Amino acid sequence: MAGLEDLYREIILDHYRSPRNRGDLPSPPAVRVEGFNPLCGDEVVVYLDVVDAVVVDLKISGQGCSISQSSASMMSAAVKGRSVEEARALVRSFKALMSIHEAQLETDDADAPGAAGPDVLDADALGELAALQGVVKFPVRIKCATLPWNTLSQGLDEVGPATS
Amino acid sequence: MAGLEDLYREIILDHYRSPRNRGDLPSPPAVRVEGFNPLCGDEVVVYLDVVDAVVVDLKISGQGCSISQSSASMMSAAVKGRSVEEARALVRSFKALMSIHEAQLETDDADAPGAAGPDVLDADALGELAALQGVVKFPVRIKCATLPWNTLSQGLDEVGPATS
Amino acid sequence: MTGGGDVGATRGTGPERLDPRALRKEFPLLAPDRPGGPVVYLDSAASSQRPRAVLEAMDEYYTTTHANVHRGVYAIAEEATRRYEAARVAVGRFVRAPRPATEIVFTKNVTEAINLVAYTWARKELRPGDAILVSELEHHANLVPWLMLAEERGIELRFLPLAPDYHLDLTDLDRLLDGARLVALSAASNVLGTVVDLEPVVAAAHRAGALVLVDGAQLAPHRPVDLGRVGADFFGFTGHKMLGPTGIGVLWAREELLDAMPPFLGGGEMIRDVRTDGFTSNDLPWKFEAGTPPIAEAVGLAAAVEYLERVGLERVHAHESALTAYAIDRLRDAHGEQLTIFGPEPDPLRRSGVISFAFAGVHPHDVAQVLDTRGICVRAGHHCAKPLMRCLGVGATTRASLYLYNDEDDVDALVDGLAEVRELFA
Amino acid sequence: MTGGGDVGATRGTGPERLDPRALRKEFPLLAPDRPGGPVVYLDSAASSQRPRAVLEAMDEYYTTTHANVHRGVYAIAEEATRRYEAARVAVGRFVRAPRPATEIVFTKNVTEAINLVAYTWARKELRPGDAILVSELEHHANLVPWLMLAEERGIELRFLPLAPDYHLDLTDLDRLLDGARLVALSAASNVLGTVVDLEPVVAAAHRAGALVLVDGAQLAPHRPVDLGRVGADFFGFTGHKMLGPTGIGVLWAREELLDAMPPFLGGGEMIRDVRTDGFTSNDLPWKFEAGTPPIAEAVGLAAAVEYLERVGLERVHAHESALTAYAIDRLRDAHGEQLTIFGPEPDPLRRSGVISFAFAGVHPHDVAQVLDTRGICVRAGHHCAKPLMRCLGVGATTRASLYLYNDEDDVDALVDGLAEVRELFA
Ligand SMILES: Cc1ncc(COP(=O)(O)O)c(C=O)c1O
Ligand SMILES: Cc1ncc(COP(=O)(O)O)c(C=O)c1O
Repeated sequence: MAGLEDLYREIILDHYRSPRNRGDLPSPPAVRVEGFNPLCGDEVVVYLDVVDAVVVDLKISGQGCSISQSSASMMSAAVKGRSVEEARALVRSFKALMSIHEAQLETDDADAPGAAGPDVLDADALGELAALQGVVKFPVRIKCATLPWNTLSQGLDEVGPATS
Repeated sequence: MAGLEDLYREIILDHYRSPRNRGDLPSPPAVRVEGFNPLCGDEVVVYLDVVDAVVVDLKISGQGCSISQSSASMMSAAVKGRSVEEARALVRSFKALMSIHEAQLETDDADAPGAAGPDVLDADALGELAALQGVVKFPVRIKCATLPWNTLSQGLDEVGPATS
Repeated sequence: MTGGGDVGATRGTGPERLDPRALRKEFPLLAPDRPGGPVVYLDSAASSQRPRAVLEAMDEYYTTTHANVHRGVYAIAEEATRRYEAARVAVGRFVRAPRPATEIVFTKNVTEAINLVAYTWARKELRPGDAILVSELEHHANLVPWLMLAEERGIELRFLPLAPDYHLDLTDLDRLLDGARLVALSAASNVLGTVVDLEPVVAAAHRAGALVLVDGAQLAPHRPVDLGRVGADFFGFTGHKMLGPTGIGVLWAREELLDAMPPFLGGGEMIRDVRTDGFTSNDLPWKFEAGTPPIAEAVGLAAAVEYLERVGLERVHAHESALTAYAIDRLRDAHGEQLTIFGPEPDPLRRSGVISFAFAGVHPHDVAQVLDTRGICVRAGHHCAKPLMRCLGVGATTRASLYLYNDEDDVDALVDGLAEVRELFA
Repeated sequence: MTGGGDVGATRGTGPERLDPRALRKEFPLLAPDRPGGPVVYLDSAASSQRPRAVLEAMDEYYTTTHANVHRGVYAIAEEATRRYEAARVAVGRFVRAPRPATEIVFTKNVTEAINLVAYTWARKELRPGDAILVSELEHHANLVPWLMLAEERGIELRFLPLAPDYHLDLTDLDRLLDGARLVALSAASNVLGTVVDLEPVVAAAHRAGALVLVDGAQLAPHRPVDLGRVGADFFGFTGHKMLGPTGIGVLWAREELLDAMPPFLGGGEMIRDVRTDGFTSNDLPWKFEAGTPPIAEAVGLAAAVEYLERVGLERVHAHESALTAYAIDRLRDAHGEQLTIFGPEPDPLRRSGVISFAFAGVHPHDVAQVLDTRGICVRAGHHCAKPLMRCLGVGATTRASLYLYNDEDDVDALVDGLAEVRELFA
């Protein structure tokens, strides 16, 4: 069985206690997107300020568990200053990290051959976000971790056509 | 367990093979009442000719199993020529015969003290109809046996007010 | 073959025939030492028996893993949810549902599944004057919901007639489809044993712009179903007729349809958000599963389909076809003129193992009663198909129905039992 | 006391307190040697565990007696019918239903029971502009059906507010009842532990000409219910919260009401006759039980109520009241300011063993997660009561709920577990 230390890495608790980029942005010009998890009531609001296809500013508000909130905080740090393109790639990588593990869990064999490849790759690309990979051992919490990312993704879609 | 001989007494099969008072009566003046058992599709039609509060004629048609049809046949023989009052008493006795046994069955003890009294009484009053008392050992068939009686009872109610 | 516990249930890919006697060892109610005496169970069309594996799967679930699903963070609740959703996928795959995780809705029985479509899709889409086409051989479950709707909304109910060979008469199909929005049809009759050739009906219905609901209650337990090939829009079946528990049924429908349908029952689980002035529905399939679902029953049904797959549906089908031919032969041989079978001639594709008959001079109730004293279980009555009874011109029939655990001995017992019936009522 | 199998379940008439440790021996999931590790189960408000007697009753039914009910002539089918109908009477007597044989309808859960009333009685009787009065503490099961109806028919939905003491505020009751045709109310909250004093509400509603539906899902498992005394018109409860199986719920309603209500689901069993142009409904209660009912589940629920009666509902109630007081005391003592309990003060009559709380600085999800690693099962979320969450000003709560098998050790484990939560998130 997975232990608490897999889930609550120090860096996660740190982001939970001291969330980065917390707050809001005037909207417009910023895009405001809400996401929420109907099952547990977690809410994330993402404010995106995109200029010339670059995420020049990004703020997070909302409430929720340590996983959704720290994931949002880490995401904000990782995405701020990146191009829309790069941000999209990050969303993909992060979701792949979550779903690859999900697939592994389904086969009940985390050491299945071939499973390590893409996983390590993603973890590298994601930097400190890789700390969240322990979440996949707790399937109900995956939705918490991906909530801010799905919300961001929606926001990127909204700004996408207008700025690029 | 109850055996077939409890259910299919010779006299029952005889009435089934050669039903008494089979046919119909012009209605009006006769009263025509239909009864049916939704679960098995048995149908009984009772034609009642009541003059001066006496059942001067009675015919039966319909279709159904040996129990409903022989019960109808025996009933017709027992009721024909009787006063409406006497017919009503017979209905009550017959239904008591059926339900007393039902009550016995519910206690799972056919030899329960006190059970024999009213039963024997009814059986005496009912004459050859008492042959049907084996039916109560087969609870789903009780509805078959009582179907013609319920139909008759309805018919008596219809003529009742007008003739007595 | 040795007498091991699951000898009969070896993987169903080989060409060997199944061995009902070995299978029966796994069905406690069919054991020769059953308290109350052994039974010859010929009533699987009403409800099947279930193997020990199904009861054990439910007990194991209850004793190790039960918690309410979908809302718990703790391990047992997570595992309960996983098993419930895995059961959905297993049951969906059993009928080759294209998207089992979203298109399979658990209901309490197939009757609820059909009513769900009547209350949601049909009440939203149908207008006064629209027509629904059913057939003369429908079970009440696929008739009364449409009668209720017809009365409430001024919908016209039309009937595909039965031909003298006990198959549906499709001669007038195109005319009957004119103005029809829905065709609601049994895949297999629970009275006649008729297996409907769905493909031409589905094709014609779709050409005419009507959707097709298939009542698969008597099909899914007995032969492989491939929903892709059937081509229907809605398909329902029921757990207790296919070795599963009572209390569970299944509705499959195409995702786009489910998406566009309004919810049916309101409550927990089917919502995404509730405010004092409204609510938004949950994702598929939970949108249609209000309240605590039949969790243990889903686990049991998954064990049942796993069992059936292990035996092999092709093999079940082949066995039943052969046994049906044997039974009809033996019955006619032994009881000749006295016996009239209501149903098509034996045919592996177009006939199932449901055999309804009349026994001249003896009412079905009496036939069943006499057989019961010999431990033979057959059904007598209208089989929840009263309009069909009227077509047949009878009030009731006696019905023997076969399943994987029946064999020639059961048929022989029936044939011998009928000889006693004949004597008694001679 | 010796450690025999049913020590805890001695007849519940004596004054002795029940012995949860002895009872627990009869609940396999709660055994110390459970595969996967022992659990401290504090989530019975979501779904209870069940004693071996309930599982054995269902297995015994399936392995000796299963057949479809109400239509069979043969002995097994007769016996299955007898057991199913006996279960109805047993379950009806458990809540002192005046006419259990006709007034108890089996559904798949209490959610269906409430929807049944919404689809039949309410859709027949209510007119645009009529009002339905619910409360702010309702579970979605007793809210969404009325929201759906309100939207469909232009019915006004009104809310009895919650007072600061977490009881319903009845000050405006008479005004809120003006124009109301139905009051739909939980007898006990699944979030707050509030037990509603139904009698004044029922009296006022009846005076105002409104009927009363009571959602008894959280009441019936925990204390004696006397439907005569409650005085409601409709009363629902659900099997899996009261030691019974999943897949079964119960609707009780007064016979005159059931008689006048149109049928709900159409199909077999609920009809008396079907023609191609219409149908007539069956007698009560079968009119409302379309299709094959949850037969084994009814047998299991009857075993559950028999078990509860053997233990004694008075005793269950007394035990839970005492344990609730202990728990609230211990929690406050150990966690002081960090812990906020959403619910009334301990009170044997007006409070149940459902304890929802906030733990400052830690989200309920995280609380439940940490507790889970210690084998402690509590629920975190909105508990299917979103409007209530908005009243409380939170998105979710952590909820521990007590039942007959819980004891001080379970409470102590919770208190200790919360200490770890505090440390981890300090
Ligand atoms: C107060 C209340 N009402 C209704 C329900 C719904 O019960 P079920 O899901 O069994 O229909 C619940 C339980 O979830 C409840 O606590
Ligand atoms: C063809 C058919 N449809 C529907 C049903 C109804 O099934 P259930 O009672 O499980 O809803 C049956 C069985 O009784 C059936 O044979």
